Amino acid sequence: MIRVLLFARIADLAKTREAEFECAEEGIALNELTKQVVARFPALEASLAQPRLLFLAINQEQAWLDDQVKDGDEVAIMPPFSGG
Amino acid sequence: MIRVLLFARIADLAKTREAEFECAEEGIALNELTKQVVARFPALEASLAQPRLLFLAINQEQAWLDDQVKDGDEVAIMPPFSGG
Amino acid sequence: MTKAVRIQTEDFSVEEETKLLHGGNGGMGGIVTFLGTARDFSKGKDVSRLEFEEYAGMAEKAMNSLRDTAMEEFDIIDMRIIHRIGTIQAGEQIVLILAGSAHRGAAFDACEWCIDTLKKTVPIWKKEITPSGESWVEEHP
Amino acid sequence: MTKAVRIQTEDFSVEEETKLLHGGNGGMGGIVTFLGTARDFSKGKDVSRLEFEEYAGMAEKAMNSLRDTAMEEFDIIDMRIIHRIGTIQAGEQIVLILAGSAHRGAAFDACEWCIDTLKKTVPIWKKEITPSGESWVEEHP
Repeated sequence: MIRVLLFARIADLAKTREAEFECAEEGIALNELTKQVVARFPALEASLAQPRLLFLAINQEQAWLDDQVKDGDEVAIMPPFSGG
Repeated sequence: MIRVLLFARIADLAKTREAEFECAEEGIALNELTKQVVARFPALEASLAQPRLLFLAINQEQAWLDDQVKDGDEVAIMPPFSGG
Repeated sequence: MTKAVRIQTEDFSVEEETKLLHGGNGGMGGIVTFLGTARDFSKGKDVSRLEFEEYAGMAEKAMNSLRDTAMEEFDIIDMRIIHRIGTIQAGEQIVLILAGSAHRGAAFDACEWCIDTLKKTVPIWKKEITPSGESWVEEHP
Repeated sequence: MTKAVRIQTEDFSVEEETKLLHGGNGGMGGIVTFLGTARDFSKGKDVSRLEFEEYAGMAEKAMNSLRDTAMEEFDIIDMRIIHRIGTIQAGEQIVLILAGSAHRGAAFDACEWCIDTLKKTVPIWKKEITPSGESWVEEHP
């Protein structure tokens, strides 16, 4: 199981802040996982089509689309930050 | 009468913070006044010999050695500032 | 409540944080503080309140690493970073960064670098609530 | 006691001055503060206390003109400058400068310019009292 966390505008569009996805034993590229996320939440299609406007993390560390996600990982899909 | 105010190290050397000097009707160049100050307070000779290390003011406005002092003016002879 | 890096819903005291930073450190000659407050107007619209959301865990980790980097890169003695989340009314305090050093230049540089970098690297998001609706702010693509 | 530019013997409150600067000004999004404190060590010597002397009248005038210039030259909404004189023990507060603006860059620039320029242009002098004697500080010829 991979736990996917969504934040701010991305969470609003998906109408959820969290979702779980099956994970093959060999893991899955982050790029593939985001396609599954779009398949489940079509409202995210436009946002996830522009990944350079997103910040991705695996287990709370910044990650990129070609990084590999393993079973049990926590993945975060985040819009640009606006703290401060 | 010209009122001369001395500050910090300059006042310590002169052992006074204030002195009065006679003033001719036509006034006096600040340069001449500082000579009279040295004559009365010889301990200031070395300090006043290096006027670029001093800050001078007439009536609380920055002044230079060739500025003219009038009767009734307040003149300040100040070492480099160290506030803040 | 006295950790040097915190994310919290409650307000903070500038005075208290300043005293905690100074902490009787006799070598500290200058403290530079940045305090961010909620403006009541943004991009032509009245803003009645803000709502801040964080990625719990990662946001605090990012702020801690910000402080670690600042302590290494700048000649400062100590730094504190406090960010509020949740609902913040116009006029209220949002974020506080304090940098203390022997000489003031390093504290100015560290403090400004810290708020600039916080905005780009800490997973916190701001929503503006205006009379005409709500919108997430996304200024740093 | 609430004038924006003051020279005083008594201590000041960072919190109070911050509130006075903000003053419910809804357009102020960032406040940058410089707080100077008395170090207990200077140029290899322990310093037990400082004594500050001013040119009464001219010092406050110079600080007011500093504030006027900063308000003209930088895109800030307000500024406050408070300097203590008299005896200040090691660790105590000496000077406080606050700059408030809509966007933080101007407040950082104005605050740093103000303390740099204050040191050069305001007739205030500092004497350091160490175990081995007293000496006037003259760093800006």
